Amino acid sequence: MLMDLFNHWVVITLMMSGLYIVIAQGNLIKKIVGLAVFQTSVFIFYISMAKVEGGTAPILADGITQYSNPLPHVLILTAIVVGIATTALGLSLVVRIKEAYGSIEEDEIQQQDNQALSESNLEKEA
Amino acid sequence: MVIVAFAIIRMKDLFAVVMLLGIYGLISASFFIVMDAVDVAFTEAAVGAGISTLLMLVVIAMTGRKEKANRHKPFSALFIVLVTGGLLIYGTLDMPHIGAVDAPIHKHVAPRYINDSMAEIGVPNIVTSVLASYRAFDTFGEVVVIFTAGIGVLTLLSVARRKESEEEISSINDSMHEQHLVIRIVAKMLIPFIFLFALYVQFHGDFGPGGGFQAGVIFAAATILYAMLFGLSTARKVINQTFIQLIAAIGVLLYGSVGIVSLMSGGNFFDYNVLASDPIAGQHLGILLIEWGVGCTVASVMIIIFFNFAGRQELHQQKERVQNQEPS
Amino acid sequence: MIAHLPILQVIIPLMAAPICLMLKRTQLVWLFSIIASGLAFAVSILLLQQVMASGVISYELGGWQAPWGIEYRIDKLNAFLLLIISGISTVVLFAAQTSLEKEIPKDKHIFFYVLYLLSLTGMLGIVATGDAFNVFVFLEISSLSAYALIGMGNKRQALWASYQYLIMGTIGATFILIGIGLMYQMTGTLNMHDLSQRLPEVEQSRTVLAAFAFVIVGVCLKLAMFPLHLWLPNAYTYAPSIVTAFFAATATKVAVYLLIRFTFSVFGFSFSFTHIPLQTIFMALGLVGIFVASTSAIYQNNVKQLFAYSSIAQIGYMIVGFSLSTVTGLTATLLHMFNHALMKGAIFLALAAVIYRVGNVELNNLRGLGRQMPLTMAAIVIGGLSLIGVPLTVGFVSKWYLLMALIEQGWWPIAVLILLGSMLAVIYVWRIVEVAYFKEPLNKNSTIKEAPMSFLIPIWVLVIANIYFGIDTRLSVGVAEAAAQSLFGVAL
Amino acid sequence: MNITLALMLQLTIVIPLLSTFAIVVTGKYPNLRESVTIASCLILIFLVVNLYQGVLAGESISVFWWELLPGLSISFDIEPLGMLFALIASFLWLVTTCYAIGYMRSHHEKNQTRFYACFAIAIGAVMGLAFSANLFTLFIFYEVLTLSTYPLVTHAGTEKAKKGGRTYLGILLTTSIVFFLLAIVITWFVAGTLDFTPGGIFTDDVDKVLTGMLLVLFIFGIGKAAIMPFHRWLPAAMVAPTPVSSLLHAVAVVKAGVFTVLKVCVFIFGLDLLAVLPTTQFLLYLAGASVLLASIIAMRQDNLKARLAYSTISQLGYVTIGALLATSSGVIGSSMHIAMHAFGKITLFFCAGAILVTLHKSKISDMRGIGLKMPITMGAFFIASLSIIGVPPTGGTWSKWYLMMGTIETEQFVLMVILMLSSLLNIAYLLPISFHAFFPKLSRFNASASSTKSLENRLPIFDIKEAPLPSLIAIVVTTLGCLTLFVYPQPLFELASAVLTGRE
Amino acid sequence: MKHTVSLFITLSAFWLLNSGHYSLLILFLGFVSITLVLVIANKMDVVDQESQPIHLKRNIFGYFGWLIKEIVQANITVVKHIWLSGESISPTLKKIKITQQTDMGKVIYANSITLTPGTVAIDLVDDEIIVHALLLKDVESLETGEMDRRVTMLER
Amino acid sequence: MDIIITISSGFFLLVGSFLCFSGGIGLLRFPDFYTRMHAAGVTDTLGAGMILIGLMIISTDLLVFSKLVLVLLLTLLIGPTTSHVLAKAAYHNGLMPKTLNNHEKNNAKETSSSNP
Amino acid sequence: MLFAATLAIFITMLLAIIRGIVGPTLYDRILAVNMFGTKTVLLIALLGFVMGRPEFLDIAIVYALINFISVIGVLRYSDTHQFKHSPTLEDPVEKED
Repeated sequence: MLMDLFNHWVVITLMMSGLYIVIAQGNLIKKIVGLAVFQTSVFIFYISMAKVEGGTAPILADGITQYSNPLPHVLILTAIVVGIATTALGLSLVVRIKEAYGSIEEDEIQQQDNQALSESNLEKEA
Repeated sequence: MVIVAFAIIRMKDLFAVVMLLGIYGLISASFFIVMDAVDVAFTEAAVGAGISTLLMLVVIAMTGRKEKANRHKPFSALFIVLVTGGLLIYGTLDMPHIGAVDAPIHKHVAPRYINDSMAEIGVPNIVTSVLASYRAFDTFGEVVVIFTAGIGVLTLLSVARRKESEEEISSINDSMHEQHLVIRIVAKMLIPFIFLFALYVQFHGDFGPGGGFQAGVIFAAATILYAMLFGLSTARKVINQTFIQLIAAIGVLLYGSVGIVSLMSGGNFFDYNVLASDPIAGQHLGILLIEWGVGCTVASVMIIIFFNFAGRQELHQQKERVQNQEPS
Repeated sequence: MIAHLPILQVIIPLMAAPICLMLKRTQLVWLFSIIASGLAFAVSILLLQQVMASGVISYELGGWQAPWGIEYRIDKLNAFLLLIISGISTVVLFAAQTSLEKEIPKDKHIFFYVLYLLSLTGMLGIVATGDAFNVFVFLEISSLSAYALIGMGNKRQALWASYQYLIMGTIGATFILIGIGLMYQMTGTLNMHDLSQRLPEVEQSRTVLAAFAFVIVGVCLKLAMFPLHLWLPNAYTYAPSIVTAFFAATATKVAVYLLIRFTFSVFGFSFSFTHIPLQTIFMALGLVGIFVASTSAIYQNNVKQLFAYSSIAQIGYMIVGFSLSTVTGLTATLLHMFNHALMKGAIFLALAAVIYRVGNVELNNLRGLGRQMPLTMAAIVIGGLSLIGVPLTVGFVSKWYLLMALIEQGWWPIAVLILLGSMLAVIYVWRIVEVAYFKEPLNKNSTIKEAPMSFLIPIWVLVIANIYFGIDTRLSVGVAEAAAQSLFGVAL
Repeated sequence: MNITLALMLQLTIVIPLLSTFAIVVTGKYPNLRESVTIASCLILIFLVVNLYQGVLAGESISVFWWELLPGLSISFDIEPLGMLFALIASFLWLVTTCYAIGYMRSHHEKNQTRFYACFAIAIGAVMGLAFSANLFTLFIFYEVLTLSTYPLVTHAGTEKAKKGGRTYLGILLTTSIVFFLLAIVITWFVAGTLDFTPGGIFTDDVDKVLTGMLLVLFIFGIGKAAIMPFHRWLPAAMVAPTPVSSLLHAVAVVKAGVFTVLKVCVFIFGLDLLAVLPTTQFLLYLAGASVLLASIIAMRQDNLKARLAYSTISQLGYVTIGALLATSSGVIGSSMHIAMHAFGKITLFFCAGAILVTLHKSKISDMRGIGLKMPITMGAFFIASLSIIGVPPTGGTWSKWYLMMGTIETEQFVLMVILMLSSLLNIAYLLPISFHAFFPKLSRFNASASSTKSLENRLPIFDIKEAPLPSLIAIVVTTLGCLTLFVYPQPLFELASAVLTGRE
Repeated sequence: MKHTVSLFITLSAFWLLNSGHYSLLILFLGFVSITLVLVIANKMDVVDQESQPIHLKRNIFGYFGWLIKEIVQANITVVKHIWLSGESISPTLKKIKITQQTDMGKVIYANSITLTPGTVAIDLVDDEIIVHALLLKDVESLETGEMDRRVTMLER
Repeated sequence: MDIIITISSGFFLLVGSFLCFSGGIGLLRFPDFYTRMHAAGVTDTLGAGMILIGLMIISTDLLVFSKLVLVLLLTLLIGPTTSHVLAKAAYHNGLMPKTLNNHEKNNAKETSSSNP
Repeated sequence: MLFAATLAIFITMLLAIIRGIVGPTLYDRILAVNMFGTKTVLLIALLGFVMGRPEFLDIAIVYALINFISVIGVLRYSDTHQFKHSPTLEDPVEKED
């Protein structure tokens, strides 16, 4: 029972740690790393469900009858691309944030925003 | 793998985190191979361990590598994570066992791919035939995603380049290959072969792992290597930025127009059977063309992304140098 | 060509995007995007006609039959949404060129149009497709372009907002991906129609339950439903105005569509509402969302932010209608999707015009604008009245249906709460009216003029639509009702 | 159906809206603008009178615009009650406009164009309200009326005005949307229609508790009727310029409220159903309490306009009581009271405005002896007071009479006592004003700073300084109206009694 | 030009060895690809004697033989020291003169040093190489110049 | 013949994996960066080479064989290059090796680098 | 034999990971990653034989290339910028929290 689903336990642990990084960490780059970990864990999940006992890679060859399921592979290929696209865009945002705020820590940015907001409110009252 | 993930949580040095992420990508790629997903492993190796690590490195070079100590309490995060994990564990309880031959996923749609794709499409790599024909539209979407990302990075990071500073930039850049004699020579030897290898992967996607996407990434990797060693401005002279944007667009268009042509010739969108008199030949032609489209777009977008990141980074460097000079 | 309409719907803007990149002149790109979007709109009209006349249209991409290939499946529900999305997109684009001049550096205009078209493509694709994984792909197209578009905003907060959106959006998309994976694992298929046939067999399994939970949570993240809404206000506030107008009118609708599609079509009505206390949860969250968001809206000083919060509240109404899981309730939700698109489109476009003339939309700077920009401000007021639900505007029609649905079920107290919620709308709309009409201009001899025609025309097209569809409800109600009925027909 | 009359019916709504447009266009030329206003007033009166004759001739006039949702249409239909209301409103619009021209000019108000434009929209809404053939159409015009009068209330643009405006809008919109709309939805759901039908639209087997609750929702929902817990908007709206107050209290807003109450009671519930509903009693006493309490509060007000406002609340209670009594005399009394009170109250407000414009006084305690300076105004004030109290020879007598009849018929003696008491209170808070105005000396012993001031004012005894001419004319006209209605109440009575019998 | 030809030949060999599919279409595509790569490589200016050291061809195999022998020997030593206790090593840093003239020769020498476990070429400046060695005797054997001599011979 | 192939490839594989394993141990055991690099070098050259040769022997296909050769060439080309670059970078950034004989030199360098 | 070799490689990779996590300097980590990469190449080659599909060596080649490029990238972007001035880099014992 436990071993049968071993892959799933790994996937779940990874998913949880990835998600934890995204939510709990304050550093923007770290968050993106977390996202990558999170997404990769999902990839592993898909791939492990495609595995067939005794099967091989789904490239037709003579004398082989049992192949793994190719469909999840296709899906994950697409998902990997999506993942890198997200990462690239996220990182470019981080770069711009660093330029604009001078920091890549979540709380410092939040603080700066709040400050700006209260300053503009003060101006209004004046 | 789990160890690496936890290490990533604990690490404060972003540089180390990125290194670990690279290792993580390699492990998961190995894992994919064990799980028979060679195409995926191919891609994950190139992307997870290669490109994304590189991009993160460039960004860290701009933003600094130290993470601040975590001040807020992560209990709520922990709670959310635990709920999610709990839900997943709950979900796994009823799952079919891994590798079970009689699991529903192996019974319903996939058998047709495995049994009939050779007759219907004539390509030994089933992944390729599913990717490029049965689910060609998903792949089209994928290409568009990467195109979108490229344009997104362009909008966010592209800087109007000033001519006068270019000389200066190139002077710093070129130092890398001047200093590193060994690398220069080795890289010079390697680069043409990497390019050719990329093209080989491009055209042999039908027979083995690989295809347009992987080829594009490898191609881009070679260009990136060149840019890193010989300087961004040199690389930009070789591969013009506008030109490469054009290539990215053409890739998407090529892919799409294959669909449109099939639509014009009386089939449905992406119905390659009508492209040639013989359905199998039509399928071949269609797959070849769309793989080209994928390759073009992916390669050029990857290059665009890297160029823009690196361009920003040089700008930063330059600014910093100016700042350092002023006080002295 | 008629047979290929479903794919043309998505392909036209998609192919137009890279072509835009090749055209070098901004003006040309703008015209070209309008044409592409307009063509998509025309296609959606034809599609709707066809669907209303002859029922579901199925289009097999690549000529492969449905569970093996990807299928486009257009029924009344998504034909309706396609119409909303492409229509709003076309109208909004008219104002784009003028608005961009003030908000985005010149050299990025072309990218803007490319991303805009891609985002449109993504939304249309999500709605049109009948394949669960294809949904994910197009979701990412639309999200990625959305992140970039929002990040284009000229304030630095735009970047931060976009980043937050990226994180939340990616988590949401990944959740959906997990859900799709779990479903696939239990059934072996990705086609939605096929899924709906095969899921009942494994209905009792915990895996399917988990799949459902993941999909719903993921969609709700995209939807900005109440507890998961944190990304939305800033994203809408700091994005370029045109983007805000477009997204506020369409993006959340797409997410609501997904919610409806998954609960009603894929999992089936009986599964969604009998196995899980979905009704209670959504009802409660919807209501809390209405009140919390409306109250926050009252305290905002930035008008864009104010209406962004109002959007969250309006999503609450849709959720309440959805949670009733009756034909009337669903009709109310669909109607509100249509109507809210019209109101928010008009309001945010008008705000774009204000930004064009005034520079920002801080409440204080709107003083006396009622006289300086009468047509623009009138548009905002009419849109606001529509939000409140004043008769003869579209807002009234959808509220009416919502109330009907609630009363049908005997949920009196909730009907009262809904009405109280719209009182909160009165308060925040009235804050703007007061400032705009009853305060002297900040600067006595300021020379703020009425917005240029390129704004006024699209704004007033939407405003007139607001009124027209508030009076002649045959189209909107007819389609919404038919769509709701067909959903129940499928599910029961 | 008579085509011309149907066209006229639509014109009554369109003309004010057209004139709004014309007013905005001609805004830069005050004279032109005001002539436009007057002209459209005259056209409107002409139309309404024609329609009135049509109704007398037994024509059935109805117009169907379009159907919004199944069973939810915008359509118009003339019946006597609406005719009555339309007649009063169109006539008083003319008068108020005359008055307003004088008032606004001499007061040098800003934003006069906006003022006239909103005024015209409000009248258009009132016309639509009066002629609406179903509850939905009525609701629409009800809301339009609320929104179009909001700029009038906040006209001054001061903080105080805005605060008043917020209260005004807040209460009216809240009640109308939360209760009224809900009630409409439920009605539609239960009865399947919203058309005004003589005898009500509910079938006999309808759940009494449900409809009882519905009635409560309606009465509370029609915030314009100012039943006690939701009356705060009325005094708050007193920040408006006086012509607005007169419009609000006499012509448009409050009358629209009680008109709606009447309509709902008679044509939605039907008197038979109304009589057996469990909540009617409760509402009657609530209205009674509203009458009494408002009168008592009125006595304590020193600001003339505020006192008049509370007086209005109490008078509106009369109408509501009449409607809820569910007898024919009650309904007749209510309908007539709408008219009588309209004339009486508008005169009173005109007078208050005139005093403000000429003498810049708004406190009652400052008004001793002004009767000597403004004899016509104060005379009119006296007569109007009598009408409100219900003393011959004024029109108010008749309506009070019928209302009393109604209470006796239904043996609601408590209410009868309340009505009597309230009339006494009316005397107590209205008559002293004119009394002191003419006979300042008698109260000199309550000497105070104000009395010495009034003494100074008194010195040039015959220094008559009346209101501006247009205003004065308006005052005189309405005063005459009060008197005429005593002598010649026939048309009103006919219309009022036709309400129940339906169209001939 | 001769470098281009040489590159063409090596690339073709690479393709043919890798491909395994010799249908007309694939061969044609291969030809196209190679041409494309040549164009890019020329544009990048990476085709010269540094990347195509055809002039070294004569002696290189002999050198490789010798080098492999060295590598095996060095490996054994290092592995021995890995399994011995940590005290047995004697890390050393030293500058060593070199006699090669061309960049190519220097690179071959440096790489050879690095290839042999136990020694790593750290920096290459003009005619000096900084070498780090695990054991003192490794540096000493380098200083005897056996390898240096052989590499210099390659150059001629 | 088969036996010879199996045995010889087994021999190469075993030796190669032993070398790699030793390299891994060395990576952990050696005291500083530069010495660890030597350990890594072991695995890169002879370890990888042995394993690949072992595989070459059992490969039946020319294609597979040629690819294995390519991998081997790549490893031999890239391995030392990266080591060298790494060492150079470390050295230039001031990371001094722990050595037996140059403690004084090391100190001198540190002081000089601390106040440029 | 193949299994034994695979196992050995696998263990070596584990050791590399430990070095990568422990550090302590940046260069140790890079070294670990590099070594990890080369071992992955071997692992893939071996796996291909283990699973009877040796034609996947392409992947091994890609790994080798990517590994090289990554290391160059690391150096390129650690070598130039602020790291040069950052005092923590010279600090041989980095603190792990």
